Amino acid sequence: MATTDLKPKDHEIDPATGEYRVIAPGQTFKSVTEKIARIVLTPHTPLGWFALFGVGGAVATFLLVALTWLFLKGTGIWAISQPVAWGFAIINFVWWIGIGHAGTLISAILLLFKQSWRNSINRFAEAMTIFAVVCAGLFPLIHIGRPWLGYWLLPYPNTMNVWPQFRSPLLWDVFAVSTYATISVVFWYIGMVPDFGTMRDRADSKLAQYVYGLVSLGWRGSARHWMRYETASLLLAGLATPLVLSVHTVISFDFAVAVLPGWHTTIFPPYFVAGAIYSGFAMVLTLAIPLRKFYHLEGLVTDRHIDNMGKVMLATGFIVAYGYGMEVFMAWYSASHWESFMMWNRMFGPMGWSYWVLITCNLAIPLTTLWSRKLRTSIPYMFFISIVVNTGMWFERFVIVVTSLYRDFLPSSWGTYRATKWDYMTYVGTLGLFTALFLLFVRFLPMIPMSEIRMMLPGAKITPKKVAEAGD
Amino acid sequence: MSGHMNGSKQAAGNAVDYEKSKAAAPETAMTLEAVRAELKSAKGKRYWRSVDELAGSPEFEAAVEKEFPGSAQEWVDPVSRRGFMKLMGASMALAGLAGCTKQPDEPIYAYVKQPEDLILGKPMYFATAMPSATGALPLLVKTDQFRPIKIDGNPEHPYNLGSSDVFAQGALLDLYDPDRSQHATYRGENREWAEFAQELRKKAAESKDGTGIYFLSSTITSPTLARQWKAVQAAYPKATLVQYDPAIAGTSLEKGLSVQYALADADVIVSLDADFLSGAAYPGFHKLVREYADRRKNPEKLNRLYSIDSTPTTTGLKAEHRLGLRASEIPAFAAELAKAVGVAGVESQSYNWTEEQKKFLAAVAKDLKAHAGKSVVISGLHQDASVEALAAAINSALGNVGKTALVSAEPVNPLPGDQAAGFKALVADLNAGKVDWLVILNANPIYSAPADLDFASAFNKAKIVAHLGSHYDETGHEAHWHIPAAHFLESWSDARAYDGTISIVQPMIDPLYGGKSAHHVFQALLNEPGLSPYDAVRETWKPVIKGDFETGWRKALHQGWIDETAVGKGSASGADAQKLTSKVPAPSSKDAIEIIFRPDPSIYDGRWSNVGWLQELPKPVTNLSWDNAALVSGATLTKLGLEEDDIVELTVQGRKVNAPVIVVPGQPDNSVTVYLGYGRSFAGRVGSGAGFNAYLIRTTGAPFYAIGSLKKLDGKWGVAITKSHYQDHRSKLFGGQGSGNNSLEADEAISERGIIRYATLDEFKANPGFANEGPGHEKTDKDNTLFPNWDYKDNAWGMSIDMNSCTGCNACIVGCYAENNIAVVGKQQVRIGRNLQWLRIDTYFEGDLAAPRAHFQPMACQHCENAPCEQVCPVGATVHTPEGLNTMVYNRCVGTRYCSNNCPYKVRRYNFLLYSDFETESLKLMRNPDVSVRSRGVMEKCSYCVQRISAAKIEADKENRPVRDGEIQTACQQACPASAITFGNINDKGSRVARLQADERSYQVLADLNTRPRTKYVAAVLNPNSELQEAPVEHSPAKG
Amino acid sequence: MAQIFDRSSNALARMSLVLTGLIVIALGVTLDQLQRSPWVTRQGQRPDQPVPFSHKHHVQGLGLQCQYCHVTVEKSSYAGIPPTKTCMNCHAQIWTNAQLLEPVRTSWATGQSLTWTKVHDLPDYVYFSHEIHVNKGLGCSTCHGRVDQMPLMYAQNTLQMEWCLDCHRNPAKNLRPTTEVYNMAWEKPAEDRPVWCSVGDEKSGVPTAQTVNCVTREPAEGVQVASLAPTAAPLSSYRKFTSQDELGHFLLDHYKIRTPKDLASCEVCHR
Amino acid sequence: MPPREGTYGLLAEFDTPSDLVRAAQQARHDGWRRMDCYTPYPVEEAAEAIGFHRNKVPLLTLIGGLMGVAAMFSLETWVSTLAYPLNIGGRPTYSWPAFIIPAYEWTILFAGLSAAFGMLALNGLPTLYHPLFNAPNFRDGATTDKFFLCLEALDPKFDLVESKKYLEGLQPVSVVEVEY
Repeated sequence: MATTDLKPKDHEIDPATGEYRVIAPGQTFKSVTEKIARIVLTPHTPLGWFALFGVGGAVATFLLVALTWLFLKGTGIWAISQPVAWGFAIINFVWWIGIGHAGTLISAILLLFKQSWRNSINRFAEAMTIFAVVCAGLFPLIHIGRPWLGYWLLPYPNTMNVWPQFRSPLLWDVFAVSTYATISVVFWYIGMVPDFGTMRDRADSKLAQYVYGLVSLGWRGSARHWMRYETASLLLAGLATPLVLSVHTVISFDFAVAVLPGWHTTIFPPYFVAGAIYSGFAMVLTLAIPLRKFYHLEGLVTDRHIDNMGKVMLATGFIVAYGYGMEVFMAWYSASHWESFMMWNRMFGPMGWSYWVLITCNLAIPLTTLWSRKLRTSIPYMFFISIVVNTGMWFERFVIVVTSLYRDFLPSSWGTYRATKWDYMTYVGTLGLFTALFLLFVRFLPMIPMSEIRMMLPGAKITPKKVAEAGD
Repeated sequence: MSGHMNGSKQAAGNAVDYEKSKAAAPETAMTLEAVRAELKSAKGKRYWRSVDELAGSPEFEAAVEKEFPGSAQEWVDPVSRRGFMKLMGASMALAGLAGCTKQPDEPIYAYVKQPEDLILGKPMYFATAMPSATGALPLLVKTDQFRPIKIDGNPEHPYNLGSSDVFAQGALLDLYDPDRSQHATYRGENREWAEFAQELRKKAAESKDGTGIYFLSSTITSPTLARQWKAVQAAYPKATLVQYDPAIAGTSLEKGLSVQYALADADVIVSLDADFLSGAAYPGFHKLVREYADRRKNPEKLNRLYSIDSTPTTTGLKAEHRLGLRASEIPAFAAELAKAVGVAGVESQSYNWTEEQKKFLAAVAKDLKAHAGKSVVISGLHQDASVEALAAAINSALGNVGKTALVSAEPVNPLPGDQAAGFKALVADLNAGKVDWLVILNANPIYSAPADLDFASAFNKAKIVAHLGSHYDETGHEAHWHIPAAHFLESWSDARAYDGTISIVQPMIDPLYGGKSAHHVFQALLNEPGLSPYDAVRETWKPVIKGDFETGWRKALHQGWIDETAVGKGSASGADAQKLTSKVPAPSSKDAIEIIFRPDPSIYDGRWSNVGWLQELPKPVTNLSWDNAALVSGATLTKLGLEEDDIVELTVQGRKVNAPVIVVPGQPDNSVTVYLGYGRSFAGRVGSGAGFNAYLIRTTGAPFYAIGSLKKLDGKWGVAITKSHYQDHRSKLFGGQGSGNNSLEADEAISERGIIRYATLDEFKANPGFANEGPGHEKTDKDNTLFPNWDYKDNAWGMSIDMNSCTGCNACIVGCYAENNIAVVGKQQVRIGRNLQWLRIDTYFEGDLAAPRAHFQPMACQHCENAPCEQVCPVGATVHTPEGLNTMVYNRCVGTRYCSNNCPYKVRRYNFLLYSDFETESLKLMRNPDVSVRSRGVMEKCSYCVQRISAAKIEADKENRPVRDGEIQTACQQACPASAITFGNINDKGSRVARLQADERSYQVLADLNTRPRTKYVAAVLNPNSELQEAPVEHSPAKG
Repeated sequence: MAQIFDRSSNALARMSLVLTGLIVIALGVTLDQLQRSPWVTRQGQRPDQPVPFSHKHHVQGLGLQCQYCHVTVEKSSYAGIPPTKTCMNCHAQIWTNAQLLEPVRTSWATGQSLTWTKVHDLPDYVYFSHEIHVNKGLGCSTCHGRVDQMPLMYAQNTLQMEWCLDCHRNPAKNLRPTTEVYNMAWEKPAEDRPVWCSVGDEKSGVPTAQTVNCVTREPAEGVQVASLAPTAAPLSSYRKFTSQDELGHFLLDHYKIRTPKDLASCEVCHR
Repeated sequence: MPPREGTYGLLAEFDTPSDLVRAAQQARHDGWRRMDCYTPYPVEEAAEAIGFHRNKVPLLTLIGGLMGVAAMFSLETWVSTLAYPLNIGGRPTYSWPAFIIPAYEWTILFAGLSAAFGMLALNGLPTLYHPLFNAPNFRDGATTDKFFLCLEALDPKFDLVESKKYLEGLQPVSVVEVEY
């Protein structure tokens, strides 16, 4: 690890390798396989799972109700108006997509950087990505006034001879998000294929054998297969990395390409990407902390993981802080009245409170405390921080979307924004949907990649001596 | 104008749905009472939708059927053709069944006999006039298959030259109002007109001399009706006619118009509480605005307007110098002014004028004297009679009479009289039991009678009350007989315009609901009871029209007026001096709170209550829509411990009414203005329940202002104001401007943002290019571009708006409503900023909000050449045409609203819900067949009236010529009485718009964004009196 | 542990993958075809009408001119549906007892409209104008087909946007002399079917139809040429056209038809 | 392809990856070519040991990516300049900077799909039925904790008895014969 703020303690060094240990000692191929596969293959679903799933499902019905009403009445059930024509839908969209980014980052970028500690958390981080993209992808579709015509955003030959308009950032979104969703699902699925093989071979029930056998595509662990598999994984990781950077860049273009003060700024792409990772890691923590407790996975998802994620958040948090600082600086330095008024209004206008919520949650609390290793390894504190940052990042989008729109160029058209119950129901509903989907994943799919964990075990070490001897 | 009309010209066919509607036998019954109760509970604040959900139900239809058998759909034109089909199908189409979906089968109903002069698809235009007590407005009505679809001023009429006003524009929706009463009733049961006529005749015959027969009418404006009344009087000498119009009684109008102003030659105009620039509530509005605005267009010819007024109106806020006085101070001030300009015999009151007021008085008097013969003093309609007399005396003393103030010999209203006295006498007779029959003609006294007369109980003492009215309104509900009144577009009549010209009011359509007019009522008492109003009108004018009558009659119908009927120039009349004997009332105590009553600028005295366009229209100055309110100054609000939107109890002489309170910049302290016309209980689904009824505290003694009090009550009213006026509390560090009592919006708009640019005459002379100087205000440099510019070779449409001329009267907005099928959204939607008006008038209050100057800026789509909206639409639903229009393709729009976000002018309007009414049949008849009706989820905006452009281009292409300058007028341009809006081809260097855009005062709003708008504004140049200018006004945009 | 899957499952699995791909492609092709199919466009379908009116009989058989019934085609956006009176002009005298014409007589007697079903039905957001097309040399049959050969009316073309655009982007391929607009049998010029055209004095304000003269017989001295122009053009000014391309471009120029860029602009049809 | 009959190969089981790699290297050294290793996680050395060094997945990915960028960029250009050129906010019809973004996304989409599906195709997956699954110990360990070397019958050196002996010489846990 490159972080040097504190040296690892002795017991954290793996005696076998002399490296920083990311998995608790005493695990074998068999034991990790057993532990992970059992969660899925056990016929006994824990009661707690049912309880949580019930809650998630119930909350998700808010979404169903809200969407039904939305389709019946139109987007006017939300608080959007003139001039604030985008509201919760776009805020939630950006927020969810941002959350998804951490999953891709963990699985792709950390893979490229050979950060093996990622192995314990990458599978459910990827799952998180996909479910976050599902929730996110819902919003662009439902926020349009005539969702039944949403397919007009796709380039397909039609009797009207008309095509989408490729200069629009919304169209870029279509391609970015659909690519992102596709690649994420493919990456996730390909990553699970060998584990499906394990599940097939460890399942007792005929049905499970059959189903896992089908989705494992007949994986048998051939060395040739593994080589191609590894190449493909690396390539996918190599592709997913620019993809994940591009997706939030493209989403930031929704704003940056517009002429609106508060939107029209070049700092947005890096600041959005960093913010996305920031919130994404917070969400991974929000999920990982209860999960490892519930399924007793402390041996696989160790304090070390939590600590590392804290460090990543600290780093991305500072990039985000730089972004905020730059906005303020440019408002002054540009000498543009539009910019300086926007900044004044954002801070001290009628909706200035939202800016200060954002500063508190994203900067004031996390960036002062995450320096402390003690706090970084304090599980309750990290859980708290994860919630704070998620809140802060939601408000960041709120500030960008709403406080830029409600007072723009012509003072005659200034307005305000006050969310309706349908706004809240839709938002909370997606949280429920996300929870429910995630619980289904935890129940039916191996949430930790077994093949990758095996690679990290001491037994996976090839003794060079023997090989050399044999090579004679 | 083409064609002529005769009495019956309804399209072929007959009532088709009679049998069908009869056949519907509902399971569950519902009475109209239940419906009304339900509507009442909705308090009218939920607009069409709730009602329509109800109205669409079979129960409702059954209820209508039960109460009005067979008549509910009588007017449904059975020969609905393509134009309607388009609208009906549009709901389906815009609901998204475009692309690859099947269309349903559509029927075509062929004529049986097609009217000869009808070309389907081509509109026809007919001249008529809208009668009004303030002078009829000559109209040219566009009809499609003999359905009126757009009302505009008659462009050839010398009075208005084609301009109109909010009422005239709104009259179209009034005609098609689905809530109009649809059948004659007697004690709630359906009857026929003939039965009523017979009853009335019988009663008259029984009375022999007309004893006990009373008529209560709104102001009679028709010479024919007056003639008919005189005939009735001759036959029944004891029959009594009382005229009463709540907004007319007590004004000079009830005695007929006496003074006409000619502002073309007036260098100095002084308004004594006269609001002659904001709407047709002031007689001669169209002409006065035109003449005023003509002088504003050329800085060489600027006039100077002083306004002394009791409530801020567009007149006051347009004035170079405005003095806000409480209403009761104005007569005394007028007397001081008269004295100062040298009117003999004026007694001055001992009143403690402030230094500022004295200075103002001295400056105005000096200016008036310096411009003797080239100045004019205009008196307010809703002031003490002494003000009119003093104004006349001043004009006389200055030698203005015959030049700028013309005194006409004959009254415009044919039956002048003291309305309030007549009404009082009627109430006395009612109470004395003398009234057997009371026939109410187009009036609604139950709602609008002065509160002190207790008309409602007197009313019940009449044996039989009949009500002729367009709606089953408050009076209709109480009357025994109710007769649906014909709209002025449905019946023959006549009227005089402000300039005295006689216009024939010719119907455009057969009465939709079999309505009758007052002509029918009077005629029913005469020898030929069946004589139609058409014949009656012809009879009136037979002696007047010179030469061959038929030729002259045709010409009168065709051109819209009868030649040589305008009033003469008039002369200085000695009678004016005598009026001075009327005592000038003393101002009320400075601490007393005055309550001022004014007719509403949008719905007048309540007669336009049910016109959604007018209800939703943000009122000039206040930008209040859907309500009236107690308008107070900021200081008074603070003094009374109130906040805006608080509910207050207004009390006048023990009578109370609850009202919301809002601040109006420039309102005199201790003065509360309330608009009449609201608080209707039976106006219809639109008007019922909106606002509060100010008539409840208005008395005969004090019809225009009274002493009263305000008390705070609990709760908020929830007013819908379309624009805010936040106070600018920023420190200088953050670019703050003023004293802390300024409007943030105006400070922003006028300073760095350069949205409003203006100069004084002196500044303009020193620096004629002021409008395009200063950082961010420079003209767009077209060559400074990253990518090549598009060429607009052929036509390039553009618009120019003269900021010096626009008075903010709103006529353009209502014209746009009518032309472009814009939906009404309802109060709650307006509250959250979802009004659909394509055009709005931005109002900025500059300077101290206690005494601001206002700027009115019509703002619609600017048709930017580098349109930010187009670039961000993912489906290409908004694109540029080769002629530079920013086109909105509704049927392609999926509703991302990104274009609206990216529009710096925020002129795009979005159908957040299903606002357009696709169900109500009568509204379908009204709509412009050349414009799509937008459904839910679709963005819309100003199109520069592209349907008119297309029509003109087709005509020009057929004739193989370019489109001529002036051939295309946008709806707003057409309506504008100030001619502030000019539209045309900017590539044609000779066109009016190109010349205006080339003017050095022309500027583009937000030019620094390089959006390159096609709409340009001509910066205002003001002509202040240097004596009243404290310090050089620091507003020049060049300052930066 | 035994095999879970049968030997055949490998082939099955691969087959189903391929099949899925094929189905997706087939679905796309089907939808693409479906949106243009007569099922959607009603092209070629003959709806039930109150009277089985035969254009063939009236146009080909009796020689009625289009404008006899569709009177406003040159003057308005609507071509016009004939009122019952137009039918009765003749049918008050002939076929007075025909059973088929009963609805017409009923309409005439009762004043109730005949209710036809629209055959050429554009969506309501499309603003089409007959007058400009007819005035600029677009023949009836170009869009409506050989109406004179249709016993029952049907739509010859899809009337879909791509079909409109096809011509708006290249009007030359369909233009014909305005004198031939109502000629149902008009065919594109060819070597054996030449057209001669001349152009008179082209002035702004003079309708193009009056300055361009086209004839289908070789103009010869002394033969009066049917012409809208006030004065006949000299013979030398006639140009001979033997292909639609040449004629179309000639007419495009002289009828002053707007450019494809103008004609394909959205606001031309939608507002 | 008709189902084959007879012996697929001989399967030797090892406990550690090191044992497997050593055995595989030996076999390769001894001239065996038709053979494969089976491990529960990727063991690079095993592949190298059996002489598998390069694969074609990167090439497929490159081709896919190029197809993606070409397809989208040319679609965008065609749509905006030829198919229906429109004046969008005064921008040029060929607004290539804007076109980069969808083209970029499609590069990744096509490349990613090519990598994933190319890998599966090259691996011959799905292969739901495979002779190795007939071996009694294979599914028990190959995806969990055991390491296998399989000498296939197609190798010219293959002889059921001799080869079995040879394998046993490599010190496996067990050697079993695998039927088709």
